[in-house]
Amino acid sequence: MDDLYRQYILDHYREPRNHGSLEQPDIHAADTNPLCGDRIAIDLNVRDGRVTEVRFNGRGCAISQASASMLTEKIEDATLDELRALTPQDVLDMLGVEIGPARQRCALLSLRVLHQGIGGPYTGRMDDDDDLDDEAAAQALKERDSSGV
Amino acid sequence: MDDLYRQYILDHYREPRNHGSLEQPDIHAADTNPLCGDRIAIDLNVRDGRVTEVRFNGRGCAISQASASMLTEKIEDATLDELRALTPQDVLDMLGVEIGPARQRCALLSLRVLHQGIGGPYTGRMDDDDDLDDEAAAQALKERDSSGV
Amino acid sequence: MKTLEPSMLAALAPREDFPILAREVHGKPLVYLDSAASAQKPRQVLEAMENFQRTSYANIHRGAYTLSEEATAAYEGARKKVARFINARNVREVVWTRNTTESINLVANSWGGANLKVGDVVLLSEIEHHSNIVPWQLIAARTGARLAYIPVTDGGELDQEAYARLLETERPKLVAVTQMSNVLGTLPPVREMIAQAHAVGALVLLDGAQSVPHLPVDVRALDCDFLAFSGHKMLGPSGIGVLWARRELEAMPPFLGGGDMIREVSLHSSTWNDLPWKFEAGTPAITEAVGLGAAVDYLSALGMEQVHAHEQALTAYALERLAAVPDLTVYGPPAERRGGVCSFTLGDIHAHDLATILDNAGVAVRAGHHCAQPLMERYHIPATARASFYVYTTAAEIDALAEGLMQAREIFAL
Amino acid sequence: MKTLEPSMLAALAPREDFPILAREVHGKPLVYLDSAASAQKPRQVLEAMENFQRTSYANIHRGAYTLSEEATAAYEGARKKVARFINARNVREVVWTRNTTESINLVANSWGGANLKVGDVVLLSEIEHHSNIVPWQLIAARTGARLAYIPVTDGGELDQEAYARLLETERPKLVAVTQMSNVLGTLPPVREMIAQAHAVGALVLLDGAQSVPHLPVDVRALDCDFLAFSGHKMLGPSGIGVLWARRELEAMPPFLGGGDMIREVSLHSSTWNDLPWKFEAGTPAITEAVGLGAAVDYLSALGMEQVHAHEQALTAYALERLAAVPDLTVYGPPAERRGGVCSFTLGDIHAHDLATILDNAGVAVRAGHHCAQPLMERYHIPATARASFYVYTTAAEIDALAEGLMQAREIFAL
Ligand SMILES: Cc1ncc(COP(=O)(O)O)c(C=O)c1O
Ligand SMILES: Cc1ncc(COP(=O)(O)O)c(C=O)c1O
Repeated sequence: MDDLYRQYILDHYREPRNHGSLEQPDIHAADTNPLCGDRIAIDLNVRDGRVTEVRFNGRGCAISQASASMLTEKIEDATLDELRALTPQDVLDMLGVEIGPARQRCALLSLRVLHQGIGGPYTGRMDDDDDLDDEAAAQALKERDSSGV
Repeated sequence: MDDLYRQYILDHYREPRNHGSLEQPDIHAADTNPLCGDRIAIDLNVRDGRVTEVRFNGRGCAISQASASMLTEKIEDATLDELRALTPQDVLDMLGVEIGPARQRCALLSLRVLHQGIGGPYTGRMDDDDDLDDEAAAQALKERDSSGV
Repeated sequence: MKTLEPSMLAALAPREDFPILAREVHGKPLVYLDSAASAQKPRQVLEAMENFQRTSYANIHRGAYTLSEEATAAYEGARKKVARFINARNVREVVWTRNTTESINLVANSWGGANLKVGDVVLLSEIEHHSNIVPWQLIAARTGARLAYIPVTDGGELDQEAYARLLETERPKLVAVTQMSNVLGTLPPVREMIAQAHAVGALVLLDGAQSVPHLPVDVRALDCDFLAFSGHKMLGPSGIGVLWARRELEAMPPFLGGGDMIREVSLHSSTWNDLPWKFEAGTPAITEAVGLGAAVDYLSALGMEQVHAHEQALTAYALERLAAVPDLTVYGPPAERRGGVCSFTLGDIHAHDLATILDNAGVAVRAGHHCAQPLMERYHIPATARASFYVYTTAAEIDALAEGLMQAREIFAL
Repeated sequence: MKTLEPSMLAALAPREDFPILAREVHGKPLVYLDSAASAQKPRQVLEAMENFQRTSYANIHRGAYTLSEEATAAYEGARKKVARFINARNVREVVWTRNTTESINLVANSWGGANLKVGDVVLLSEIEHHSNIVPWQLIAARTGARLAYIPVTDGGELDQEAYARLLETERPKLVAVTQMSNVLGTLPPVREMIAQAHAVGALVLLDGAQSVPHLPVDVRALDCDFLAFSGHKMLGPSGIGVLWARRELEAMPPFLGGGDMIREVSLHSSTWNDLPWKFEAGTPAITEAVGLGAAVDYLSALGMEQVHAHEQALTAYALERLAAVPDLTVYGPPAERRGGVCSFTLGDIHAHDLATILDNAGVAVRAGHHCAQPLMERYHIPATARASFYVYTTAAEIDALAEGLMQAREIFAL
């Protein structure tokens, strides 16, 4: 338990960084996790392909809100290309706690919203997680790697 | 087996009595057994509340067709009141062979059609077999009877 | 609020009947407090299905061989059990569906599609489950009908004055309300509400998803027109539900088309089978119907009055225990006017976090909007945690819940 | 027609896996020849469901506790198994339904309701099951669309010249055909038919109720747009079916409304969940999905090529044996172009009487119109008896059928 609800998670939950919204954001995106109703909205200002300002708003559990708060800290000053390169695993690593399958969608909602806003690959919709070819390919790759070929 | 397919059943099946239709029948009724597609049509001429002529037409198994044939023989000359008083059990008794639950609807199709035509009680539709009150009442009656009160 | 009698502390049903209750979660004994979402199944139900599939399984109705006769008898026999359970007049008033949701969609599409015209009103309430809202939104969009809602009071009850007014001003064609709220436990006075609706010529559909599993429900005494419920919430299997309807079914056009619901099919037109099969297209959930029949036997043996009394006692006890947890808010009416459901929030801890922490203590509660987003909006809360009780629930399990909540307070430093 | 190899005389699957096959009927060993109506279930499937319900059952998706996570993983894991089984591109192309019938109704209502206009044509065939006729009649009545039919030849095959002409003259929006006839065993050349339909801009729905259980079916190789099938015909439980769709699902409006299929609900409007859940309203057939996953594992282990080869060998043998029964007529194409189904009539003995006599010998065959009345009309027969084969069928069982038929001849003094 302490594992999941570490001090810094609760801290981000209760005192979220970059909380709020921008007056006239260059980019605005929002989405809901249909399974639990968690909601995140992200505003970005961007200059020369680089984030100059970021704010988020939302409601939901400690995991989803802390994840959003930490993500906004992480992406301050990043380029859009860097943001597009962010993977779900990066976000889970950033959180630094063990997250069970039922709560992963909470943890990844902020990335999903971010990528929806900037046209990144992780929209959390069809084809993202559930492509059987990708999986077959990944599996083949893994087998090749582990067989030492 | 011989039990079900006695000689006279096959005989009625292959040489149905009163087969055909009437020119301008006083009463015409037809129905299908939705479970198996068996079909019976019955024509009656009636004078003074009494059957003067009867014909049937149909297609289906030996049981349904023999039952119709035997029923038309049985009702020649009967009054409509007598026909309305006919019960499913009467028809099963008339057939004189043991009929399992799956084939009872075949055996009773002709009675159902007859009663539809003359406004008899056995239409084989809702309320006929499946009234829970009737059943409860019948059960209560039976219990009273058998308790010797 | 009366205190729990010691004799009520135990489960109503033998817990050994429920194999899953023997399992552990995170090294703790499972405390299953999510029966309102779906109930666990007694071995009597599992064995009935298992035996059926090992000895008598076949497709129904259309087979003139022994297995199919046996399967048909078991399937139709289960229908009769369910009909008796709700005191239907006639077996053929019971239509098998997948669940409450499909039952309501059936009425919305078939009855609604045939009877709703532009401007007609369907009256729902603010405490409805999505399953009793969305089907009406969809058919309203198709027909031009309009939805109106009976408001819920701050105390979690349906505002009866507003209801009387709405009947007068809106003249609804149908009132569709729940007999028990899955979030608040509210038990609206449906008997009176039905009489009032009939007085203005409206039909009444009852969402019985929570009531039929937990209370004695008598469709004749209630005098409702439609009743929808699910097998999986009443100790039965998933995949089977019921629509009961008094008489309206006869005039209603078919919903799904296909095998078994027809009388005769030609290339360009068809006629329909008798009730209830007219509404059962294709191979139905045969084994599941048999399982639901066994569940009804099990509940009947316990006695639905006893089931209700057991849950009310547990609920009274739970409300007492929860009242002792600081920062905790329970939503809904007092124990004597609610079923065995407690929704609550604890300080600023989100319901999902609560559920995760409780799970770690072996305690399974649901967290979220409980498919009742409009109700959540009404109370300005994003989500609640919900504990719900059934025949196998004990007071000791409610103690485990209360202890888990105290732990959550510690973890979140409340 | 090649003769049966001795090695093919045995069942493909271990008969001990199927508990029901050990039973007797009228004192004779059960000979179950009605798998096309519904298949018997191996203990692997029964045990998967039983174990699931004894250890991990809970409602899915909405629970943040261990049981619900496990149940969700099992339920969604089964979806992935099914997706692989038909070589779907993406798991989310697989929607759970109750059965083939509901799958087709879903397409008719959702896709049809949104896309069919007055005068549009849906092209079916004369060999379709009622489940692939009646839903189209119902939606045609609602939208003003029209139905046309590909004729069947006297030999039981779809007339391909007529099909090509109909595509030109009718310009259908959708072609909905079976991949295997449940009466004749016909295997239409669906791959070519799909390409031809696409060439004139029509989508294609395949009724896979008989094909998916018995042949290797690859939706990518076929390039169809929709595929409907049932769990209960492929060793799985009743109450679960599948609609697979390529891409069309994304643009299609919802079918049933309720819990789980929504994104957000307010009193007067709602938005929808992602695929496939947008089409799965209410608590689904959870345990049954798990059971179907186990059935797919079982079939995959046998190998679908082997299943098909086994049934073709049995069919060839059956046609040989039936040809030796005087006065017997078999309907449909030769063995090399049919699946494991033989429909026949015997002299003037009605099919129901045949079924009753065979039942007395322990042999279960179906009798009637097989939910294909238009096809019966086409051949001017009121009914046929039908024997159908599966992985547990043996040549010895076909011998029992042939012997039973000789007995029937005696009883009816043919
Ligand atoms: C070809 C065909 N289509 C559709 C169906 C309908 O399947 P279900 O009853 O499972 O919906 C069947 C089986 O009865 C069938 O054989
Ligand atoms: C009050 C109420 N109505 C409807 C439903 C829907 O039931 P199901 O998901 O079985 O269709 C539920 C349960 O989730 C409920 O609690």
